[in-house]
Amino acid sequence: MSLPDKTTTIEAAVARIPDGATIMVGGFGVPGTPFTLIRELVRQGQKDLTLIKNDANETGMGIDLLIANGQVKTLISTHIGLNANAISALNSGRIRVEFCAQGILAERIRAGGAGLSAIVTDIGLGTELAEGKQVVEMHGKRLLVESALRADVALIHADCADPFGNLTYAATARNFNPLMAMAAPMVIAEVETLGPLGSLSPEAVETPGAFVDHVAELSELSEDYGIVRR
Amino acid sequence: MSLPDKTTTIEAAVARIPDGATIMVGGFGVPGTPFTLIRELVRQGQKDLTLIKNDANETGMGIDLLIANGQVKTLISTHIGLNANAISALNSGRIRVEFCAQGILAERIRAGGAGLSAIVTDIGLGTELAEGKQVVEMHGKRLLVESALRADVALIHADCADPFGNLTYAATARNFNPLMAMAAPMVIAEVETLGPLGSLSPEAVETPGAFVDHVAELSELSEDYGIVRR
Amino acid sequence: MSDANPLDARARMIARAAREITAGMVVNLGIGLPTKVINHLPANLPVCLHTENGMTGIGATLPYERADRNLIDAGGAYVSPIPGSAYFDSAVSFALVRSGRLDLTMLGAFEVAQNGDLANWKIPGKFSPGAGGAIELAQKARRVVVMTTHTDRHGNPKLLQQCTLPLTAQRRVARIFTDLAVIDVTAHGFELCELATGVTVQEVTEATGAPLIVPDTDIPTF
Amino acid sequence: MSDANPLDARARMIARAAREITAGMVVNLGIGLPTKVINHLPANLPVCLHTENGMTGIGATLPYERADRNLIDAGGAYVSPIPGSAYFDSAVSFALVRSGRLDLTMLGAFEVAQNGDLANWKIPGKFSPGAGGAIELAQKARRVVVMTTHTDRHGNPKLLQQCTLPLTAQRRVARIFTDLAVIDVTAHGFELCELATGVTVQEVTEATGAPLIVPDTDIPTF
Repeated sequence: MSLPDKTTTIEAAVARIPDGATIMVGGFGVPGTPFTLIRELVRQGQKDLTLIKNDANETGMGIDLLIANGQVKTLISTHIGLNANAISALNSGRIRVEFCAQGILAERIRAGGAGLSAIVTDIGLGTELAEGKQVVEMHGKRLLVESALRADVALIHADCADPFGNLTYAATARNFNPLMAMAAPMVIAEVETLGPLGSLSPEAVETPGAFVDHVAELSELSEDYGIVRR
Repeated sequence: MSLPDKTTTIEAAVARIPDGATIMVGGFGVPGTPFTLIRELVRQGQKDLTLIKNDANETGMGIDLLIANGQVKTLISTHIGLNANAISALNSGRIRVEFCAQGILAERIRAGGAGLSAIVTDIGLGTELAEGKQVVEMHGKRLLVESALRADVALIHADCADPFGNLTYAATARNFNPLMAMAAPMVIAEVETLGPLGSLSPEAVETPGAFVDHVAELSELSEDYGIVRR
Repeated sequence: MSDANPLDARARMIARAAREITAGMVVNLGIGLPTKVINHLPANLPVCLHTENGMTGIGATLPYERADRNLIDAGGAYVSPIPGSAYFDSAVSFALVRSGRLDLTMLGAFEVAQNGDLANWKIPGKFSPGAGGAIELAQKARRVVVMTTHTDRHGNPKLLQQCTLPLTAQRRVARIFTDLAVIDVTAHGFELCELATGVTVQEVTEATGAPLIVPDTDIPTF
Repeated sequence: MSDANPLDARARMIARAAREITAGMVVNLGIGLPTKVINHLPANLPVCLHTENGMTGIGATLPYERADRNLIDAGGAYVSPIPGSAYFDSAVSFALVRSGRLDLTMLGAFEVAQNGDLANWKIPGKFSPGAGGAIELAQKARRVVVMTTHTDRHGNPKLLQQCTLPLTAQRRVARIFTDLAVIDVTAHGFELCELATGVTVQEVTEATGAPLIVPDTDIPTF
């Protein structure tokens, strides 16, 4: 036996994404954001997208380009405070934003990836984030039912990969990537280094390739990936 | 800054476990089972224990020794078919066994470790495992609420560790260990190799030491850990 | 043919079931007979075998002398990695099963009903060791097939109008491989697809505890 | 003293807050002022700093020239590992927070109420960027302390009888470090514990928007 080869190009992978898709995008700030996949999505111009991402990147970077290009209808996020463009798009009604507590967003995505329907939690009780949410009673306590999140597509940035799609992540570039890489039926990973099967130790794999559909090696790292001078 | 040192001995760690404790025990078959911690628990003789473990090991090994010694009141497990002693203890009423679907046991433990109250799933609907369980309706479908599991103590077997309790696991000895290592306020890890701080790459850590309370290096690996001749 | 060598019949069943596995699939082979399918897969078939205790990319089963004490499959057999294998915890392992990443599972059975119900984990009063991962595999793999002898050791049919034992999953079995035949579960019940070499339609019909749809066309053999 | 150097007052507040962190703790320092506490921790204090984007064992903050592009804290600062650091995903990171493994979080505040309610994430109509991880940190850390200037830039008190802004968490703040004082949240409301050097009880009372319990004993200074 051998394992299937899932390597492709950035262009071909992104061309599989239809208008109206719900897309999970990895990353927390710069680390782990799949900037090249995002730039290709801007170039191809898919419309009416729903994005699920921890943050809105910063002005002129990452998913801000999709928002500025009018491709985003809805954003599900935890914090967009570093992107003034996104805040003004929200305030002017050009995009709709659903906010979620950060760890609960992570768990909702993970639940989607784990084939669960929902999680039950006390997080947000007593705050406005609890408003309108389904409630369940357990052991005499009222708790919130937070539905699992899945997407049509997940865009992942990984450090190393093999052709089957086994992935590893560098440092804090891990963040939401391994969670999102389980939570969509089409998982596309851009990777900094693609090695042959066997180049990753089975213990080192952070996302098993069985969850991944398309692997595209980056030919270069654009400035987007660099260190931000603050 | 430096990280706290949590190293101790097998004896001292197990001495912290009281009678009546609920104890999660890692392992799936032989790999990952903390045989040395279990043998010390047999020696010290804590009583009225509730064990949570994927399986009941095999006759004469692992938690079978605790069952045979009359220390176990209840076992929460997925499959005890390889241990005839455990089945006869169940049939004669000497222990009570709660069965759970394997992946749902994993998720219930993980939910406990993640500070969630429950998960919601369709697994088990239409089978007798659904009987008596709390039901919640979502999107017109009736689903099962599976409560999170936590224990008083988790007994973990790891391959490598550092003094802070960062852990790695070998091959399929991972199984339930990283999940249980999050799901108790007292996590005790027996480890095959204890290295200094910095001996594990931060990316390689599978259980962050912040979840672990006590780390005991094994002076030798008993026969329990060896290859079973079938 | 009642006088056919039962070992040959079993080997044919396993070889035929192996052809159910095609390029690109992620597959979980249940404990027992289904695991034997591994030995019948073409050497270069690109396929990913999964085991629920936490591994994708299962390689050859190893004898005692060459085994790794930390590397088993869910049935306890010592297995080996291949280039591209990955290890993960039990939560990730079943995430893969429940989230639709398992293309195929091949399971054993005590009983299969003509509506696709499966019973394979409990015989009340006799065998109640717990379901392990069977319920999730049967309920969530994209395609569930069963490999089993057509009748039990007493000659009683295992393919039935209704299951009598506690269910593993409802309406999930798509196809059954037996020592006598390949049978599909259709909206109208069991349908004969293929016959084992030397077995007649009548023999299969008599060994099946539910109506068997027999197509008018030639029935392939395996 | 109203004419005290505000930079000195801020430095004293940070240095005092740093003493809240004791050996063995796992600590999350909120974005902004709380992060500055790092520089005041004794070099050999055994303590584990956590950041919600997926790291334990945070070391020194690094300048542009020495930064690793993949290694930031939740506030976007480039940080470094120490021996024993670990990286993990966002689900594990908040599992640590919610399951009781975070001994202490030190957060900023817009408002703190005398019952321990905290508001620090939203000013309706002005500032609504989303709560990030604040709600879980405030709701689940074993001990929640706040570091903030005693009054806002207009001189209005931030310690109040009731919060007016949307809450981050109810009844979770145990202690407040300000440029004027250390104040505990007790069952009876705010209680003065320590005074900044040169600040009088009356100044603190006047800058606090709720009754302040002042013990009869000597008030230590910092």
